[in-house]
Amino acid sequence: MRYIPNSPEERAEMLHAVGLNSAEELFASIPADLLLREPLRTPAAISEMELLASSEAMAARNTAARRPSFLGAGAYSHYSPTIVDHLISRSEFFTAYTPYQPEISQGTLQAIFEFQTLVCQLTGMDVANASMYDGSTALAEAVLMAERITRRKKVITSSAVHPEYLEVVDTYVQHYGVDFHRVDTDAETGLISAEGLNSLDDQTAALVVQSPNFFGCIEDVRALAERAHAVGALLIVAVTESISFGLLRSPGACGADIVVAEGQSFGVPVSFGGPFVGLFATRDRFARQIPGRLVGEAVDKQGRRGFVLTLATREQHIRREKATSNICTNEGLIALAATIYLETMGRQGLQEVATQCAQKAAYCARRISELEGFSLPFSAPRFNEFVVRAPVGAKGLLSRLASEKEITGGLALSRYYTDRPNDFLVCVTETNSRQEIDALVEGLKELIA
Amino acid sequence: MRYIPNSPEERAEMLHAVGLNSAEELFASIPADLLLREPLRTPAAISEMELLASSEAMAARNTAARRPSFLGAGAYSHYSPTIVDHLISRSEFFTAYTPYQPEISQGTLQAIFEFQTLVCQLTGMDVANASMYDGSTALAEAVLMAERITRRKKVITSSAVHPEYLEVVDTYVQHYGVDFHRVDTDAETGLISAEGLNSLDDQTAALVVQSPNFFGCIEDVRALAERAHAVGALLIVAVTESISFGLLRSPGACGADIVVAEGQSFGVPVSFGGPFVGLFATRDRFARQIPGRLVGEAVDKQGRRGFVLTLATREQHIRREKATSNICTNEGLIALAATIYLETMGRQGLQEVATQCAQKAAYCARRISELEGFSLPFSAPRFNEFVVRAPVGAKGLLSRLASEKEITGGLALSRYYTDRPNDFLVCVTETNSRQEIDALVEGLKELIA
Amino acid sequence: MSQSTNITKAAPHITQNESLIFERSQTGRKGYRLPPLDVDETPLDEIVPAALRRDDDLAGMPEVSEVDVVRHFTRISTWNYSIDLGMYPLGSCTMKYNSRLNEKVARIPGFANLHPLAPEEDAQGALQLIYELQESLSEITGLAGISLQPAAGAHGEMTGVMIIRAFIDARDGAGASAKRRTMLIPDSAHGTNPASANLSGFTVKTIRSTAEGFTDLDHLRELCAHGDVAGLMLTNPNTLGLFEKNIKEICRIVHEAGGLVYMDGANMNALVGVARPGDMGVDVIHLNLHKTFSTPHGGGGPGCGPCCCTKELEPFLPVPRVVKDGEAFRLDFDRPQSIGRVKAFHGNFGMMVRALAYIQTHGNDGLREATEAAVLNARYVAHGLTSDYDKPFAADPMHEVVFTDKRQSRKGVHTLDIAKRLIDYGFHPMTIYFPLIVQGAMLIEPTESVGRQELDQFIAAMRSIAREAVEDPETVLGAPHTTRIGRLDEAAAARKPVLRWKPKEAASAA
Amino acid sequence: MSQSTNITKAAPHITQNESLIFERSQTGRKGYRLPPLDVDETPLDEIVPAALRRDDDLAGMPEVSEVDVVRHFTRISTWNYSIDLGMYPLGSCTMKYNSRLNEKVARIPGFANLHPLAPEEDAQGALQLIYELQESLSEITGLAGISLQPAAGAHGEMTGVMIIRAFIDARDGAGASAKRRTMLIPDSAHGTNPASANLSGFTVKTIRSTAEGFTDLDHLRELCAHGDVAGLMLTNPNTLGLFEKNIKEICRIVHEAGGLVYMDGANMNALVGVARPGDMGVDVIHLNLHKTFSTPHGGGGPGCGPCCCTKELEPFLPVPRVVKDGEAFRLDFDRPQSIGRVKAFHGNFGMMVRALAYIQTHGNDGLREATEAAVLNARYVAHGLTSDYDKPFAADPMHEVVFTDKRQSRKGVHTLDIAKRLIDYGFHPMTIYFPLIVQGAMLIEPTESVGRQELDQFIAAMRSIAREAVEDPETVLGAPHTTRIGRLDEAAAARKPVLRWKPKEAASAA
Ligand SMILES: Cc1ncc(COP(=O)(O)O)c(C=O)c1O
Ligand SMILES: Cc1ncc(COP(=O)(O)O)c(C=O)c1O
Repeated sequence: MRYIPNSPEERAEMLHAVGLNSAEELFASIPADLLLREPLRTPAAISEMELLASSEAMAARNTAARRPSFLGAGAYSHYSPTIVDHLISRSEFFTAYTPYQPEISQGTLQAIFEFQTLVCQLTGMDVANASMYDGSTALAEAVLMAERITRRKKVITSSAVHPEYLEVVDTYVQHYGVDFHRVDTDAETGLISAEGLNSLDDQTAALVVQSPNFFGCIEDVRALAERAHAVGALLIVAVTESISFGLLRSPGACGADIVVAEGQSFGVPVSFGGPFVGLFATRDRFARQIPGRLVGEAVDKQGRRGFVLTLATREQHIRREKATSNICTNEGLIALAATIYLETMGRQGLQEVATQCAQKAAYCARRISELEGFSLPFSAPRFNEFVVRAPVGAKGLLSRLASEKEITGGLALSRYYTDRPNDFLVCVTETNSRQEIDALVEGLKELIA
Repeated sequence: MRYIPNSPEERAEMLHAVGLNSAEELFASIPADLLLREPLRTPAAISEMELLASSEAMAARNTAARRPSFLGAGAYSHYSPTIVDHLISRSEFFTAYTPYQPEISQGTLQAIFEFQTLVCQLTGMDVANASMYDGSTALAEAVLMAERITRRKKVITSSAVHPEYLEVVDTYVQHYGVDFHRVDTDAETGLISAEGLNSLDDQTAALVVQSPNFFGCIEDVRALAERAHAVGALLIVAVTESISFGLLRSPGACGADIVVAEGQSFGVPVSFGGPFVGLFATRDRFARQIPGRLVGEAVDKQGRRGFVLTLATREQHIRREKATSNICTNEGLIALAATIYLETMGRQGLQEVATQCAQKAAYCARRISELEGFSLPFSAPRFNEFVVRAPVGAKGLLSRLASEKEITGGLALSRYYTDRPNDFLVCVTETNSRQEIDALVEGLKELIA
Repeated sequence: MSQSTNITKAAPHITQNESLIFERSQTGRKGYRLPPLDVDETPLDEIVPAALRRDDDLAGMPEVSEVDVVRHFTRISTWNYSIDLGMYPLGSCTMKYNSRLNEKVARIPGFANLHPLAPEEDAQGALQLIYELQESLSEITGLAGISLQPAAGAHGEMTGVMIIRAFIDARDGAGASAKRRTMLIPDSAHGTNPASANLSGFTVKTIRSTAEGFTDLDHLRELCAHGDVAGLMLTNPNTLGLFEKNIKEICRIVHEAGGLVYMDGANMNALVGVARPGDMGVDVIHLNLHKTFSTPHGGGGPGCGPCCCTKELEPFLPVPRVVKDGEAFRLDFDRPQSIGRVKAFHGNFGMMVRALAYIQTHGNDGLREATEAAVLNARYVAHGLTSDYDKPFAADPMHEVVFTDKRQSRKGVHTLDIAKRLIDYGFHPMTIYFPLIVQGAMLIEPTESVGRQELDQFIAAMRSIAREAVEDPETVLGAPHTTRIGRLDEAAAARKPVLRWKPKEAASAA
Repeated sequence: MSQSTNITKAAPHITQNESLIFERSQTGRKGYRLPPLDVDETPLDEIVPAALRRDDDLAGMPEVSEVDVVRHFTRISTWNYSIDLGMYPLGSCTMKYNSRLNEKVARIPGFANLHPLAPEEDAQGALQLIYELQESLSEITGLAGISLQPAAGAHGEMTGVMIIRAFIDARDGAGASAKRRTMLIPDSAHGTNPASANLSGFTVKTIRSTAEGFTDLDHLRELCAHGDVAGLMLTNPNTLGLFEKNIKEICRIVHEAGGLVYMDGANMNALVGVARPGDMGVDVIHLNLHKTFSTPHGGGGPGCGPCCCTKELEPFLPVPRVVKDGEAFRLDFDRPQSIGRVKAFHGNFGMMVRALAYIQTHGNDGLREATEAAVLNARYVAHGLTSDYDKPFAADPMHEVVFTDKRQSRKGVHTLDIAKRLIDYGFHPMTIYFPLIVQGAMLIEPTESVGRQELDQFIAAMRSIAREAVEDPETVLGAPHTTRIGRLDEAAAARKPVLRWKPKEAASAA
């Protein structure tokens, strides 16, 4: 095997050196009846050339990857500057372990410190961690953290949070005694319903909203924060489309207590759903309740600045079952990619890309809404996603659009909501050219005509 | 412009600092009538996204790049292990300059020293330089070097050397008073003709042969060396398909005095003809006549081993018009790629890839020779290229093969030899699967049927 | 970088002084360019009212050119140790070679640009890949049910432990697991095990290890006697690098007590192709694709922590499952007994691509060869160090070996010092102070990716440090001496944490 | 790496000790795997008789694993300085940022996998790219005829000078150039100029520079008086960084004498978008795409040295030319007056892809902006250093500036020492001892790719060295102190050159 340095001869010599005669003897401590007698029935070894050919062939069967696409709903196709992938491909970054030895890990540590700072700046919060697995698990951890902070058991969530995020929270809280309670979406605005908020009470640990929400509608986060705080609950805000931070008032500025987000939009490929990166930020006073790793500033004996993993007593390797979370491996390299993306785009770039997304989505929404038979059911302002109501079943319509027009037109909401057979969610980003948008509009028109 | 660090504001401040008011004033030393008054009529700036899209579109028009191909003739499609491109993409290598400051260039220098060693090992010679532009210019430099060494003006060359190499030599020697004389190829064997060799005399500086020659035939280099040496001439051997070093007796072992080769086969993409890398090796006694850069071992005050550019007095920056060559920039990074390729393949790998090429070519040649109407005009042993004689014009046949069967079947020799309308040169490498070879054979058969 | 005295006037190399990007930022610098907006512009107020828009102009976000970014990250990258620079003998972490080929495969546009919500018929390649990886992992572990959804080892643990709960409820009736709440975990276990058990609502009870380094069977029997045991979480080979030779007996005891056995598969690099958890009686395990299957650790992640379980437990795996349906592959959401979803979408797909590439390039013989080489390398290091370091357990180690600082500490030189001193010799330290039950533990896992020459260099370095500890302890105590910065004051950093950069004024105001 | 005294016992970092691959090699190690041979095997003797086959089994070629190769090159790479690590102020070399985007574009399979002998109709994209680059370079230089065939600057020079010969023969009759054999070259010129002239059969005569750093017009007139002048090879801005303000007069003089003017375009980074050689009266130039147009220098190459000439000289350019024919692009071989071919195939196409990407991402305004920034940076450095270093020429420099060691050498500190000491401050030294006419020359070209902070650091470092030269010359004379190895004994290396590795026995036998 070409990845194993020692040749068979060298290995024989080494066996000899440790007093063994054969490789089998290395496994003498394993009871004989547990030793495999047959080779594994996994595939035989293939060469680089063959692997590339077979992988290309497999990838070619992912026809959706080749088509213009208007899919969003938690995974967004944004342009990633070439230097992002180039820099994360430096082996000093991607073949390093978690920075437990700060003297020889300052590259990783400083990058995480910058990541934490950027997350704070974007979310408007005081402190951010070194990353969570993704947005959905970050949300689950936020709910658990709210329970720890408030010692209350009821959590109210907008039902317009990403349905898969809600499922993940359901899983995480199932043995935690948390009552995770969904409230309705206003059928007209697409925002969390006013009545739903009435269930906020002094047993409520947290109110959870997503903004822009799953339907693309921008919640009035400031008002929701006030409502939550009025009963002593925390406001948790989830963001799936982090490019929106470039345009929308930050949750922190609106009064959120915990902000979680999916950072995939920051230069990370959609890659069939992962690896992505969860952002997690909160207020200073909750810093010691935060899950996951934190990097902090430190000095050496000569007063030189460096960075270290800190507040480790929150974590499982020290606190074990009393840790704030079980997370260990996080999404370091993806957080690095997001950091490089954000620093490359910079202050102006993030604003420009956010504005382009909003503009293009507005154009697309207007064009579709002008089509005979199509409507936009929700009235609230939106960022770059919006729900379209088709005159026919959305699933069939989109599948014809794919096969006949070679366009992935969006997500049929029936995947998650059986009561929305004709609705689909359209996402537009800076990578969708006007030509693509016009083709989508024309395609819908022709298929319905 | 995003590659220019200083912002317009910073530049204004710097202008001020040096006592200027505007960028125009920077060019005050240029006579006013020479200053451009209009912007250049080159294209306006485009973004990364646009550049990638337009480049992909342009590349897509290179339809030949997508088809199975049997083109060789000086540029060979071999498999390059992934690590080759990954390692040369380390910016420490590709964004470094020529290693004039050895203390901070040891990476490049040590790699070149390894390259020189590998070239010596492959060619069977004593000393090799740090690279030439490509095989063709290396041959031209070899001819000039032979003239310098022997002070004779006549150079005899096999006409079965790559025609473009011969053209390049013609260009280089045109003002050097060298009589560059082509001798025939034996119509039956495909090797340099015995009569041609009779023109060797005591005015002859060198005999030039390529082996395997342009028609794929392996010359009897040892016998040719004897013939050349008998009249006091040097034998210059050119190799265009360097993978052949893995199987064939080295020119050095056969008595060659100067060996030049095209190193592109060693993991370098064909890239429409460049950048490639010229290998140049000779005997110890000619070391000070070698063109181009040389790296040698050295020690510092504490006796630590390092490497430096050496014997620089041969070179233009010291010797100016008396230099052994005008070459300055060479093909450093491509030499590095070849070095990584050779070290990855190693002793066994190079042998195996060479053997596979020879085996596959033998199979292909046999299959084609069995086709009605097709023949192989030359009888000499071959490595991985061979001439096929078709029953019809080769150019038309190959162009039909391309358009109807999506195969690039080889090179119509009419491109270089008007007297060979029906001949084409086929090259087979380890990257051509049996399936591709069979498709080629079937395609030829069907087109002729 | 330490400098000899005659050059203290030299400003250290600029590459050693790279500041935070925020300190490099200059108003007006730009590192990006977008295509011009190509649609008719709508007044921004009509899209998003001003009250919902940012009003801080993203102040504080950096403004730098592309060159600044490239130099910034290239420079700071040189402050990292990495596998490509040398041996990385972190015990329990399996820092093996990360193939460049696998990186290339994961970046094939048909994989990288595939949206997770693409219709199944348009994502057949990805579903097939997941399915094939499931099949291979099933064969490797001897366990029938595989879910690739968990994002890391701890996530896989949580998944597995929740499956145990769900199974107990299904077996013994709803709510049964609320009574069977004890999860047994050896004192040598990794911290994620108790944390994951806790997250799933279990109460952790700790099992002692014997003086020989194995699970204490008597203690296990004792703890199993109360009828409240839901399961056992065991690492095998355990974190001392020893194969739990009584594994079958252990499983029998737990099963008889009505519990299930969870195996932490972080140490599978000792077993692949040699022995299978499924054959040992284990019910559910997780794998770390970012250890055993060489997906790069990335300075902390991402990972992928497949949960693998017996046929019996399969109905409880997270939804959706990827199944084969004739010639096609599809997502199966219809799993009523499932514990639910543990992550949005399908898990860390990019890691799956790499792991399958690992399995395919190794082949079945290569997988075993890697295991043999990994165990041999550990054995070789164990052999090389016993003369100088205390080896607390006599048994032959598998893929990793634990030593202690017992001998050196007599001179005041402790594990931390030895580790830091190893840096001066050019090596990344081993895992230190883990497992917690071994005082001054040094857990060494060379992996198969190290050649004999480098193992010999490592052994020589360790022996040299042992000599230094006697002859010149100060040098060891002050190590590392050859790095850009020395040991950092971690206590002070935790006391008054500075977790983000702030502009000068803001920072001093705070 | 220098180490403070208390740690001399530490073996230097293994990454600092990486040996030659041949010394790492171990029989039986393998770094490759090929697919199995899939055709019926022919007995090898039938393919190639044993007498023509190697009989040395490639002895001595390395045998290593993939991991060995990766670690080997990763480690030795860290011994290099590079643009991505910082400012690289080599005068005459234009070490500007090498865009990653351009690297990516050059690797698009449709470019990288295109065979140079592919039929024209199947290579339209590549031909179009060449054509578009020709057009852009023609606009930038103001010269009508462009050949991209030359592989580097010197190759372009040879091409251009041969064109001059061919033109003279065409103008004055065959053999005329054999009489007009004088090529005038300033004493400040780069060594490739005389070497290229010699290669083309010319006799070089050297023109003096004036004390102000310009071509001496009187001397030029004098040398032009003999009727044997074929041409002049002039660099502009010249190698002192000064624009030859009399360029039009110079061209007039040479033209009147029957000669042609060749301009070495290595310094075009001072002119792009600002002034054009074609407008100055120049007949033929070369460009260095690996300088002005940012294709990476690669540690020595590859380059691309387009030859650009007036309409009048166009018929003499190398064959084949890439021309546009209606909507299609084709190769034109039918150029009877051509000097011939200077390289197989079409030149360094991969570099052309990058250069066109450079032109397109900059746009016409960006090209000028880069020139302005490059000249401004040089001016800023010139301004910052005049107080401490001797600036031999009063005129304002363009994109590079020359200083000397005149003041420092009084204390025995010379240019070489200053350069080596700069390394300790983290910078790559400037070009030294070139141009040859300036004693102790230090030629500094920051390029546009450096920000003000780093320029300030550079100026501070240079000033600090100037102080050290007075206060502590020993420190400067012994520099560098912070590198893996110190100054090497180059004289000894040249006296008894060791140009390749040999096995121990062979080496000692030799
Ligand atoms: C024994 C053991 N178990 C579990 C884990 C947790 O795995 P992960 O970091 O992937 O969550 C680790 C990894 O550090 C480990 O070593
Ligand atoms: C002024 C000048 N002319 C010519 C050259 C030669 O160019 P190349 O190295 O590309 O052959 C150089 C490059 O070093 C140069 O600086």
